Amino acid sequence: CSTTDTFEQPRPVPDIEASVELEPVWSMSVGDGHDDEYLYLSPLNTGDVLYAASADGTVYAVGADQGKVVWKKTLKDRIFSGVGGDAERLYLTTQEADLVALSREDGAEAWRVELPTEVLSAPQSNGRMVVAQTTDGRVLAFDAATGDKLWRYDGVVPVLSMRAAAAPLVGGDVVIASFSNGKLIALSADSGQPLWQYAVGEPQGRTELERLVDISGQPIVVDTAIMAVGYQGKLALVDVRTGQEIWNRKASSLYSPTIGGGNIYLASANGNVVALRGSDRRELWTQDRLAWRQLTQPVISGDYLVAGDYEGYLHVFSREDGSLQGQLDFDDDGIRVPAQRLENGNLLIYGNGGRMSVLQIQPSE
Amino acid sequence: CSFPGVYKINVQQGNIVTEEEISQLSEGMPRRQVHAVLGTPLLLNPIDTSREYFVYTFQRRGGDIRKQQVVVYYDNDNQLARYETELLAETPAY
Amino acid sequence: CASNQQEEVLPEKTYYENAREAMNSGNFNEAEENLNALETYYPFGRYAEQAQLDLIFARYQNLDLEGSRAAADRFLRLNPQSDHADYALYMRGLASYNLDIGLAARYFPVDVGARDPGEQRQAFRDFSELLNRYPESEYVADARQRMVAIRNRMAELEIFAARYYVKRNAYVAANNRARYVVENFPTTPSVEEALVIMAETFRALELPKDSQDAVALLKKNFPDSNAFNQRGEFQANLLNAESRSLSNVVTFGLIGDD
Amino acid sequence: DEFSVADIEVEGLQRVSAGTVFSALPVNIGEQIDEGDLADALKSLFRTGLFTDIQASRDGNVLIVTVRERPSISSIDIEGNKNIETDMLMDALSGAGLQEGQVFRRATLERLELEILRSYIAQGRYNARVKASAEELPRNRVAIQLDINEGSVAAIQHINIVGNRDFSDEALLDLFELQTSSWWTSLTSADKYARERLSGDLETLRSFYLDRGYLDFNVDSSQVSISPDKQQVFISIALNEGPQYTISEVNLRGDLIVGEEELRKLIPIEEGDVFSRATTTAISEALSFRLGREGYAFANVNAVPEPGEGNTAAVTFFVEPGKRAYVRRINFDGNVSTRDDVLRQEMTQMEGGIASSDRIEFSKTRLERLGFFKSVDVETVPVPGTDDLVDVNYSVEEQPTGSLSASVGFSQDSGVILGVNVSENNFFGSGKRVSFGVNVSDSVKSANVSYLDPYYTVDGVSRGFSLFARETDYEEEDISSYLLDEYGGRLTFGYPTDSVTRLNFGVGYTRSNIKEGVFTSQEVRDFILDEGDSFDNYFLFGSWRRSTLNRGVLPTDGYSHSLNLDVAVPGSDLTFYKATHKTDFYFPVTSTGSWVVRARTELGFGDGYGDRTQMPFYEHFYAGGYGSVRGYEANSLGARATNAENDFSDPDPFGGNLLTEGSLELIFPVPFAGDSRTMRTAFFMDAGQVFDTDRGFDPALNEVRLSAGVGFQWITAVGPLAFSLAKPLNEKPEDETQVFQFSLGQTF
Amino acid sequence: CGLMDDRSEQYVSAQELPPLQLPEGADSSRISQTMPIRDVSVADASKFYPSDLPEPPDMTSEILEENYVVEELDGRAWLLVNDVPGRLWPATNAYMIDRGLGVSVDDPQQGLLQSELLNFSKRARELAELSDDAGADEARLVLQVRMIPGVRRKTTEIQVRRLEAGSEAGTLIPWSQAAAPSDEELAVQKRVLADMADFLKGRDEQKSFSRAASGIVSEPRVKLVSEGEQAVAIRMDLDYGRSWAEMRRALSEAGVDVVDLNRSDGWFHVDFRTEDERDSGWFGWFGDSSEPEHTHTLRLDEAPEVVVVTAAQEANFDGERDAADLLGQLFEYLY
Repeated sequence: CSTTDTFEQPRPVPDIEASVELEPVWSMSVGDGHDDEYLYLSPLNTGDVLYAASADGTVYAVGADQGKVVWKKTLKDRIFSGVGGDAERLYLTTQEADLVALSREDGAEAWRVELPTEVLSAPQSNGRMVVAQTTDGRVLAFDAATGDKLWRYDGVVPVLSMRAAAAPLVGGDVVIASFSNGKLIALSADSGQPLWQYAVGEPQGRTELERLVDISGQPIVVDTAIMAVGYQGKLALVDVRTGQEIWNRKASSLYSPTIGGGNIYLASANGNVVALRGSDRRELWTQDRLAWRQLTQPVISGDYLVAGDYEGYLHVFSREDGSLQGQLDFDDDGIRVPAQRLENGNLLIYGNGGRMSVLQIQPSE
Repeated sequence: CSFPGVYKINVQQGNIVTEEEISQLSEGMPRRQVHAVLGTPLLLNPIDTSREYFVYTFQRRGGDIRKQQVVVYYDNDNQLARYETELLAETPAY
Repeated sequence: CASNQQEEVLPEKTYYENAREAMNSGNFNEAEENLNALETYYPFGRYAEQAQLDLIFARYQNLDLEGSRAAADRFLRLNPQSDHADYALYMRGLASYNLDIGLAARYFPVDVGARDPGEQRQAFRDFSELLNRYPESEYVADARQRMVAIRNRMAELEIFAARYYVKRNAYVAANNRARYVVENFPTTPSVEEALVIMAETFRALELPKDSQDAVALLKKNFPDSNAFNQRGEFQANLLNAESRSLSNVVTFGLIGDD
Repeated sequence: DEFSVADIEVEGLQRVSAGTVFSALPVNIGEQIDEGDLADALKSLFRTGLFTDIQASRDGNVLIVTVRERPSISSIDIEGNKNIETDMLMDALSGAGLQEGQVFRRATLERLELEILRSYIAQGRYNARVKASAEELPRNRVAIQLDINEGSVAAIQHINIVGNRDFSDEALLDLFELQTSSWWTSLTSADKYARERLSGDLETLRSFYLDRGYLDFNVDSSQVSISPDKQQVFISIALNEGPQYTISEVNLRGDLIVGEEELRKLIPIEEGDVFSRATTTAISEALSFRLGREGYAFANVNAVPEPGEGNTAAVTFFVEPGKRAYVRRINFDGNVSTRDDVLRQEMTQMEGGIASSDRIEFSKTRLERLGFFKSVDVETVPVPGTDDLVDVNYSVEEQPTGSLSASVGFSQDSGVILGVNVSENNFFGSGKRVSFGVNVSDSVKSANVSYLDPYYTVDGVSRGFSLFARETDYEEEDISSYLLDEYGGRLTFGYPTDSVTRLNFGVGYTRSNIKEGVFTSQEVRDFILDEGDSFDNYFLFGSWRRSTLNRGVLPTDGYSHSLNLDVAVPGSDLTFYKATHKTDFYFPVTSTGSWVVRARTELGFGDGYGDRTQMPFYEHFYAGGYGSVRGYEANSLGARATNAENDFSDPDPFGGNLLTEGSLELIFPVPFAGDSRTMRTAFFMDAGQVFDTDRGFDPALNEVRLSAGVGFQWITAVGPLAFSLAKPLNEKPEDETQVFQFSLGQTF
Repeated sequence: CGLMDDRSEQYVSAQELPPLQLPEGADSSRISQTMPIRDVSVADASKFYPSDLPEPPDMTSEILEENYVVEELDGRAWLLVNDVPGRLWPATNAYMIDRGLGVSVDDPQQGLLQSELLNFSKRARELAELSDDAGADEARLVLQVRMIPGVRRKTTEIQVRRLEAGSEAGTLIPWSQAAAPSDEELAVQKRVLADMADFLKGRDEQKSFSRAASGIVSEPRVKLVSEGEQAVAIRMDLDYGRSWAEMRRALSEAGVDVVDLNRSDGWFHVDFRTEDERDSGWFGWFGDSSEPEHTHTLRLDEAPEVVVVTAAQEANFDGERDAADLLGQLFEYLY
């Protein structure tokens, strides 16, 4: 008889003998976190101060090392995107599609401007201008100080896209926008004119589902190139000036890759964590005991990797062979925001239910 | 009050043709154009297509029937030869 | 999962003989079951064509006219060159012919003529296909006679409406209905009454020439119609304005007419 | 190398006949052929499409053609489909030529897999899987197997509307058919995303704004995204309201036929009103309908807003009357058992005359009022080849009126009712309505014959008579115990005084006699002492009835209002009169007529005159029970009769000469997709009482009994079935109440 | 009674009038037939089915018990095959090659096949049952196969014989009716035919057809002769023995009881009553089933090259079925 469950059935959490533990340095709860909304409210790490927001509109500024609250501000509207920022201000978008700039000192609202449609990814700023990318493929740039509209680029998006979006890379003179039609497009920072475009994924297959090729992880900068990965597409390294492909390898992931120690670590869409050798992209190991558990971007901490999953577990992998070394049931609402490495090597984790803590990997006694 | 009579509906039959439309008829007009002016004739003789009747009758509440008649005669190559009219003052539709 | 229990499959010939026996003894349900079994297990066996043909008959006898028609369609599709296609076509027409006549209408004196012919139009089409493709078939005579009956019924329906419009004093409507019969069903018995109605309505509309034309047509084709009196003059008076006054009705026609 | 063909042999045939192959091969015996001719021959044979591959070989001078027939389909079976029924899939299969016995082509199979997949995607089943496989069978046959895994439907997690200033998200989301998931959506599956439903909702959104003057409204984008686990769907809609326009001026252009002043009456909007597309469309329809009455059935009116400055817009109605239209023929279909003239005599639109949309529509209502048809649809179709003739086609769906019905009824008050009633509305094909019936139950034994010619004249003057004999044992109906035998006859006439009102009158004679039962109540015995026990009464009766109900059975709109008076004229043994007044109003709440408020009232009064001071007790009115005040036992209301001396049971009901009764009903859509044309469910509030001024039981408001509850009615083939659950509200101790009541075979 | 008659039979009395005649000068352009009914010259116009439904035609008579039967009559044997010669020609060719007989020459129009010399192939010798110790002067033998259309439609009769090949095997020796085979020869022929039947049965699945052989279908060997619409006789282009045998088979298959027969005088007395006539009212099922009654007589008259079969109804029998019906019914099972 035909089963009606979906083909992508997540595996149960495997039990392991942990060789390491994740010790919390400090913890706090940021309002009620995502408040059951399917959002990616990634906090902003500026080194000594962390800025985190919750869906019901509260924004916190906390000290990175002890978690001491510097200031707390509650906006009157619901927050829809993660927190972007630059030296002066923080930038985030609301459910009614307003782009709001807050001062980093005290969270006072600097300016606010209306966007055409909702923005899921955190607005990015290079200090002079701030760029927001809407879910229906429009890239808008505003003056960071005043919020005046600079330019706008309308991209093409397919009828059905993934509920995930890559924040634009805002450089000095170029903005890299990654779209849900699988294309990376470089726009001139001054005019917003497209400079070059590179297709990370080509839609094929018969149904709209098979044709999904979103790039939903922000590309990472590697010297003068950028590495991007698309869903049901490729992992590619592209020259940032010309858009020429340096190399590519078949892959499918909703989160950006992580590079470290000459290797590339990727959490694939099917839940496998893969390690590739940077030089020739040969596969070093694959960890497949967490199939279809929607793992977030793996983050390097020492000779371990850490990633969260949809049920709110944190998993510690050995960078050597990918074996599962540690596990922590962190937040019952799940983890959707990727972990972030602080300057002191600790890990910042923000669970869907609003629990935010900084953790350290300790060998278990 | 007087005993109310049996309610009978008005019965209208045939084409409504006005003076102004008849004035547009001219000799030699082909049959199709006559129909364009007066409308399609509702009364025909199955075995004599040389004539067409644009008859109009109106019976108010089951009373006697008032009749108006326009007869159009055609020659053998279907062109209007002559027509006769017998018109009523006004021709209500219902 | 749904594992259909394996009923044991009989040889082809046994199914066919059971079906035949059941049909001869009038048990058409059993016949149908056996024929269906034959179809499923031996779709291309030697008895396949014969089974499909018998199925048409069995279902008809089971009063499942819709099913019989479907079986006929299926036979014609699967055996286009069969030399018994005429039987399938004839049965298809027969099923449509009797589809609407409910049981009551067959026995109770319900005037079938005055109703929507419904599926009989389809029956007419089936029978004419039979006549065109298999003129020598033995069913052609019966099919043709039924076509004549259907056509006559269509003409009767027109006359029925014409009679109503005469009563309603809508003489143009009555005339058109009558003319429709003369023009479209010239060889049906209803033409006689149609001509009488046309003559009378033309007279009521004061168009003597056309009334005479209709009478002439009647004289030529129905010389002894009872619309003529002994001296052969046309004297039907269909349009005696039936009095519709209230007083007349109440007093059963004694007191006059307002 | 050339060779002359001595014989042609065909190998590998199964179902295709040899004749077909030989006729398709342009090669004859004795002919010289070479490679070229051979290739063409094979090509033409291939074009027949009957074979998958064809080879030719030579054996001496014999040309041997080996063919492999395309397999034929022997069986098709489908598994795993729940949301699309198997026979819909089978139709799609046969549409694409994949059917038992047909030739099988692999290409059509793949195309079909895609077709079925797409219809699942349209239902929002994004991860559905369809696998079609063809399994080879001996004798070149193929069995087709279609495995479907419908997968689960992505549920809508969140609909985000951006850019709406003047209306809140909640207000707009209420308009949507699609809803976000919640506990009740699992019932209605409104949270299941489907593309058509989204475009339907966007269309509703557009007309919502256009109907409120937002002429420049536009949906900038509607983006749909799905969660990685493919379980949840997110919809984000960006809209741009634009300004709200008000009307600057209204003008009429074109040939107005009936003059501007007449048409202006039909235009309710004027300068300053907020522009609304719905209103302007309605006005255009009203205008063209008005022209339709003048015979311009092809009239066409459209409203064009021209935005001016200051957010105002001028509205211009362009009127094109087109040609005067005439009706050529009126056709009926679906009336397989109802006679043609029973329908035609209801027509107020004539053939061979001006087509009037008014009359065509009114004739449809008159057909519905007959109560013979479940549904009546009308369609005006232009006659090809002419530009001013139309045919009007009425298609009806007949309702079982039971021309021959042996009904087994049961109602609580009179037990099992066995009845054989034959009513044929065109007896012996004559169009007359004749019925005769025999009904036997514990309390009533009756036989009746009635003859009515509804259309004695073409205008509907009716004439008829009826004879009846009835023996009622009121003890059984737990009314005071006596037996009443009555027989008699009536002569009736009637005629319409206008299109909705009828006047009926007639004369009648009834002979009735009373027999005492076991414990006959005091009042009955007194009456018999005063008046004797058998009477000859001559009646004169008249009734006035007006009805604009839109359907003969289970109406949803309009009202019916009737007043009738029965008088036993001087010369009868008992001179008395009896008058009843009934009203029945239906107010549709929703335009579709699914929610309707109904108000029903009934008043009755009877009294003696001349040398009689009161009406005979056996003609009393009764109240209570199904069809009157539900929740109370039948006929149990009102002052009771006083018991005979040795009768210690509780006194019997005795009715009265003054009846006041009424009920208020809220009719709601039949749950579980019942067919609203033959079923009806309603909450009701009944009120009523029967008083008896002759016995000093004068009308008093606090005596009126109330009840409330829910009722269900269903017109079945056997006859109307009805039941009600009622809760008496202010019953008195001596009242006999009954929560559940039902009846089969009586309409109420 | 009249009131309750089954109204669905009224169509029988539906009238069709002659075309409308118009007075001269009248314009007939508007008169047409919207529902034209084709005129059909019908063999027997009276055949209506007002109340009883026509039974479906019975094709089973064409489905023989066995598709391959070796039959013998008057010293001759043949293999009766339930298929058309066009299909059997290639199959028989294949048989001869398969059995090592080979085909030296053939004539598809005549349906004649002649094998290679039998003497030199061991398998051919076995099949044709040539004795092993034959000396050098053994006669040169070939095997001939002849295919003619069977008596029944869509059937074929295959005959075989061994004969002296004379000088070369290459020339086709015409098939003449010269001598009836000796018993021993007949036995060999029957064995070869049985062997051929098995081989043909094996190839039932895939059919191959020869165009030339399809032409073999000559005139049917049994014809129904009728004057006007009535059947009067059946002509059988068969010898008397074969006709007599075929008539016996047809009578038994048609289920007609033979009361008495005489081969030399050439007649059959048969009982050709209908079902209900046969059980003579309700008394019938009391006694034993009624004795077969001699109602009709069939006569076979031998004329040169043909046998004519006529039928006559007994004087004292006034049942429903007449001689013509008998001939028609028998023909159904003959051809």
